[in-house]
Amino acid sequence: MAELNILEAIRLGMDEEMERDPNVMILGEDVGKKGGVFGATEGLWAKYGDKRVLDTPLSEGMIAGAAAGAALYGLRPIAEMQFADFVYPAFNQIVSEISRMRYRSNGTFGLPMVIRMPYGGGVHGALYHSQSNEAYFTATVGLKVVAPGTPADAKGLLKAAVRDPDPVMFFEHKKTYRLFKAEVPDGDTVVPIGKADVAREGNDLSIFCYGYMRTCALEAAETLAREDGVEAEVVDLRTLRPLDRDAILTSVAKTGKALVVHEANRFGGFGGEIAAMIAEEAFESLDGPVTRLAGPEVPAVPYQHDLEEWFMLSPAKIVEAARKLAAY
Amino acid sequence: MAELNILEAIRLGMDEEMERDPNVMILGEDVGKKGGVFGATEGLWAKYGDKRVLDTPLSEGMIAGAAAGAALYGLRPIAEMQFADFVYPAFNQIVSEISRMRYRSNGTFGLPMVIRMPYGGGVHGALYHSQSNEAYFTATVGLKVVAPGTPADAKGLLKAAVRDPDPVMFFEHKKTYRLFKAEVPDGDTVVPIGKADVAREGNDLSIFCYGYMRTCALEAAETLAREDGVEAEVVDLRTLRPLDRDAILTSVAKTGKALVVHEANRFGGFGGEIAAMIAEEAFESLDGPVTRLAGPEVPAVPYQHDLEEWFMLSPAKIVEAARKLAAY
Amino acid sequence: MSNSKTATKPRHADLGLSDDDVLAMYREMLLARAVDERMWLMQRAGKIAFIISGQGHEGAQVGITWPMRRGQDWMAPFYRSIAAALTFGMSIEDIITAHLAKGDDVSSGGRQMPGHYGGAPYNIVSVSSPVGTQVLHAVGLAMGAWVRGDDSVAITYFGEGTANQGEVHEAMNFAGVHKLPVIFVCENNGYAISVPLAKQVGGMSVAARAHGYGFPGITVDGGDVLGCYAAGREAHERARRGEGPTLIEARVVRMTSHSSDDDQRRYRDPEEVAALKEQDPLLVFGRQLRASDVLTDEIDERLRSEVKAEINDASKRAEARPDPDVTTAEQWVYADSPEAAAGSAAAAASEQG
Amino acid sequence: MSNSKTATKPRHADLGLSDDDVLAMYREMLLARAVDERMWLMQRAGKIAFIISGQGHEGAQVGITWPMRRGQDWMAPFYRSIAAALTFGMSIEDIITAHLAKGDDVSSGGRQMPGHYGGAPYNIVSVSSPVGTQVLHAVGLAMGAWVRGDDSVAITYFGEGTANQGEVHEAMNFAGVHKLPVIFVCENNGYAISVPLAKQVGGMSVAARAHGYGFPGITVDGGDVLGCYAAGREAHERARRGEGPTLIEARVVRMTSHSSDDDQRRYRDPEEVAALKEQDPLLVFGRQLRASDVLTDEIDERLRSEVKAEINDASKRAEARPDPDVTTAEQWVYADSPEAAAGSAAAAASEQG
Ligand SMILES: Cc1ncc(C[n+]2csc(CCOP(=O)(O)OP(=O)(O)O)c2C)c(N)n1
Ligand SMILES: Cc1ncc(C[n+]2csc(CCOP(=O)(O)OP(=O)(O)O)c2C)c(N)n1
Ligand SMILES: [Mg+2]
Ligand SMILES: [Mg+2]
Repeated sequence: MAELNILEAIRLGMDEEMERDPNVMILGEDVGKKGGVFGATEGLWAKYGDKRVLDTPLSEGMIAGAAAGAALYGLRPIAEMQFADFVYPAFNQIVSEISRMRYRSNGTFGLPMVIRMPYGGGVHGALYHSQSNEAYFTATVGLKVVAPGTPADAKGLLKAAVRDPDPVMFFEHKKTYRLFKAEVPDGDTVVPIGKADVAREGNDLSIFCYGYMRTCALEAAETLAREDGVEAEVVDLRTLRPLDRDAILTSVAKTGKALVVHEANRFGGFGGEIAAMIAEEAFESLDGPVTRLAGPEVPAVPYQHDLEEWFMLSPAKIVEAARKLAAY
Repeated sequence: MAELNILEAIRLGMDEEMERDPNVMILGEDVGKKGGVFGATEGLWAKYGDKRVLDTPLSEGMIAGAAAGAALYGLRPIAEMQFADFVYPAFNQIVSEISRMRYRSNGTFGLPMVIRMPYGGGVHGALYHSQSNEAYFTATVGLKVVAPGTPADAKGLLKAAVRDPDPVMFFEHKKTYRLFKAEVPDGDTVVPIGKADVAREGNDLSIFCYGYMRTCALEAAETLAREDGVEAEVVDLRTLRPLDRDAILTSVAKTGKALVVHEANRFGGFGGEIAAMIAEEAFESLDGPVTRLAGPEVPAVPYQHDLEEWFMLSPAKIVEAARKLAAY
Repeated sequence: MSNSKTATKPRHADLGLSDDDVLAMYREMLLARAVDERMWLMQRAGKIAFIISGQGHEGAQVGITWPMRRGQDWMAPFYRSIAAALTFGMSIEDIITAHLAKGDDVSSGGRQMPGHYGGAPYNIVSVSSPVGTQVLHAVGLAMGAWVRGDDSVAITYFGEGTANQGEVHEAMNFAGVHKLPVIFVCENNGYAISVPLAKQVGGMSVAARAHGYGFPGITVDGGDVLGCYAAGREAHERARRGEGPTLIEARVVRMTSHSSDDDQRRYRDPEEVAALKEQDPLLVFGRQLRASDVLTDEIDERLRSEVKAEINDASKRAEARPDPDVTTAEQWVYADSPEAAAGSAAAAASEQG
Repeated sequence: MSNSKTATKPRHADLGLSDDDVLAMYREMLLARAVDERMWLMQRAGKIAFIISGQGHEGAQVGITWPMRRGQDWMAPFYRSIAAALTFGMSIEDIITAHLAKGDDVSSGGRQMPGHYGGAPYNIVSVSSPVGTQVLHAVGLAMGAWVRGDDSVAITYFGEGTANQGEVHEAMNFAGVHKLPVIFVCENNGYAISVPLAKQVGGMSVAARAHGYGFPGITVDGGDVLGCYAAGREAHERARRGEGPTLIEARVVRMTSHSSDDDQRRYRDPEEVAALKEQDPLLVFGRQLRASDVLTDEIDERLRSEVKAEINDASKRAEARPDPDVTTAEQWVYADSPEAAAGSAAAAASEQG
């Protein structure tokens, strides 16, 4: 077991997959000599060379579309979007082509590829370096979407994504990259796509979260236990599509109360799907309204410090929402 | 009062707005001499000329981005995407720029512009001429999203959209274009953005819908009344963003049961937002689970006749879902 | 190229093509045209809901595609590429089956519209509707060959309107940077549905853009099949020599309306439409082959009746195929069954590569 | 253009520029550089979280922008455009305020990162982060003038990496089709963060692409301020004459790391970095002006101290401004208050138009 932060875990995951399979390659902006703007690919260019760690021109459409073509050819590309905020030039390739190549060809063409994207706020990135835009991809049939919250999950899910026969959107919350270190199983440990993780057990209410929110929710849960005697169950979804419905419904059946937390704004956000699913399938076991806690209804995170703080969710805000629901 | 179909109503609305305001212009592919692939702009090129009814090159990014620039200059562009399925090359302009120009400039730059898009299936259009992709836009703060279901609403909302100081995504269900004629108030009748329409009153359950689903829901409601004695209230949302929460909650308070219907696939679809909102805010008045009826979980509508029929919602499918909910 | 002087030896001989070769090319064009016409018949008969046609494009497609190696090279076509697909080995029956949307159709199992063929067994990428997306796939396929060090060339086809999509620019730039083994074929028929070249292409030449990406762009007359062949062969050799991409702009004619949903009389002059017949590449190439004594009425007759017979057989077999089974409509959203991995081009290619 | 022979008359006189004009241009460059350096000081002092710098680009920006008409033309800049924005009339205080993210900052009220200035009062479109989007806005502004028949020119600036975004292609093609009054300025500094020109631009020349859209593309040396001015003036006149767009590629140097988050020593040779000093456009232009006896040590001193004083004042005033009021954070998602309509550029422009 090694102690790694999430950034190191992702790098190690890619390194091991590239060693394992010569078809795995990385492409993106500044992923080569510079090692990526966050350092995720540091050292890999020196180790695997110009072609397998490929600095592309500044064209996200090209990155996604060429990765798709390479996947058709038999490679297993890992494409990096420098920031999730800059994925939109690639949206046509991802939605029109990558998500449905298999369906439209009746299963004869598959696209095993990964698109890695740093997302999320709290790093003074403002409107265009802070977005949590997972809802565009969770709404897209044919994609898989993961958002790990721990180093072990980051590495294990990265490996699963690279080996998956279908395209995987891999969301990395940039605030968590160096937030903490934790034990990561050595070697070939794969975390299956589609399985949630009960990060903390509790009987009073369920908190559903992913990415950076896992850390905030766990901290909030400790406060709730300490100050309110409320035992919150924290369920880290890890995979957003396909969603682990069983894990969610099992937890709600136990607690009767569901709090769905995400950093993105609420209206039209992914939380709506989780909340609606719970409301429909767990109707009889609900002791309180399925509650969503999400970012405010503005286009993205504003820059100035106080404004950013106003936008961001936090353990304190989760505690507040959980108290209201627990008291219901 | 004139009897018009939805296509004629939209055309008349554009014509009247162009007569009223010389700043209103139309741009898109084949909107000129050909009058659009569905004929929505027929006659307008001859009447307003090459510049105000502008045939663009085959570049949706350009259509949206140039419209935004023209709006900055002081024009009021109506941009046509030939099919909603082909809006993705413009997604970067719409999400990164058009939706947030006002917010990021602290209100000093506004983008009064409309993006018209034929959407929806049932016309043998297959995967790429049938999409209901409204969820990508309802999830985008800064946009307004409308989806009329009647000729009068189509004309009145088109006028409201053209006059709105902010960008409006205007969804036109292509199957409804010539589906029926109905009375349209003459002259300058504007239908306000943000207000739902109770298309049919009822006390037993509420059906929330928009676009083509209004027609299907009303037909279903008649069957339910006739065959089951169930009186369904049909609420045509008309505007998806901003959503008319009051109208929705008022109806649910009355009926205690909510059925949300849309053609797009369920997971991550817009119905999740509506259902989650109801489940959270009307928790105490619910006599049954908020239920979603939506398209199947495939990337888009398949082509072959039986497959398309399998995909599409219908009055019969709505009746079936409503019966289950009513019996709850 | 179209005006290169005629030698005493027939021009095709100069190009290293035998009489049989050029007759085979002519036959391929006849075949593509006949299949296309059959589709229209079926559409009028109500068997097909929608047709988008390659009539007028066949000379360019057959000529340029001729040097491609089946099973080794890759093709990312568009919706007018019937002739190219046939030349690259796709069977008549599979083309017709795709239009009839049959359940065991190799292209999409009846899920896609007519004109959206393709298939892993042929190294032909599944056609989609959003124009231009396939150009990046071709570049990605070429990148795959380049990364692996394989001798494989990717070729892609698109219209002059599509040339103005941003993705086409991104694709050509990237291919230019790394000299990838890819051939870009722009079939310029002067219209994007109703929008004429002058309102579509700044500068009026797509070929001229290649220079800006650091590789050659040439314009060929789509009626000059041998000129198209020479351009395709040179582009293919350049790609294999590691010298990078070539952009070939073929000036072709769109002999039909844009599609069965369009009526070009709304935006095209009658004279212009009438003049199209004389520019028919089949007619032009046929005359050339007669002039060089390769084609005779008798051979022409024979070829046409052979082609007709083949199409009749293929159509019968295609029509006899079963419609899609609705219970399979949810399959292949993901590789939810073992066959997927096996059947996927990815898997196939990895075995090759 | 950079090598045009020196006449007996100083070159700027040939260009119709007085000694005062060129001194004013030199002063604008000094100002832009000093503002830029001040931002770095504030960043090191912890007052600003992030800096992205225009050092090395000032000659191109001031020279090309000089002919633009404030209040009548429009500008869609990028994040290195401090010199261009100053030249177009934006105040020092507003630039600094944007970097300090103050509440009454005209650019964004503190909502955007440093380097994201702009403002309706200046006809300068609000800068965003996704590269290249502004190029389409400039084309749309030019389309607006063209539709209205106004005498207004739009100018936009972007890097050579950004030139490879699809939207830039779509913008140039459309501008070429209708000969729109727009000027495309590519500031080619040889790097897109760490990616060098050779891995970025197929063909190594952005200017060469203009030909493919049917308008002229020229390359100028960003150290040759007068050459940049001549290019900008000619482009501006072409646009006003209705002859359409011009693409100007200015070869400039990036004298700093990409931003305060980057360390260019990771990917740039020490020799290359060391050599940048000598290519500093301020140095080069200053030498030229001395050679033609326009600039003296004494004048240089005076200008530098004037500039310094202005910046000190502006900084003081900017720093004294209030931080954003958090209770306003939800304002202006939509035009939710009457001021919006009034304040919006749209409204402003309609009054003009
Ligand atoms: C992205 C996108 N936008 C619009 C369309 C609708 N459409 C289909 S074909 C076509 C014209 C294509 O013109 P061109 O590229 O010249 O090819 P041609 O049909 O003339 O062979 C258009 C606009 C589409 N399929 N995809
Ligand atoms: C669409 C998009 N992708 C990626 C980025 C991240 N990014 C910011 S600047 C930059 C490099 C830009 O290079 P260039 O266009 O040459 O301009 P320069 O910074 O060199 O002046 C990149 C990749 C971005 N801002 N937008
Ligand atoms: Mg064409
Ligand atoms: Mg650069």
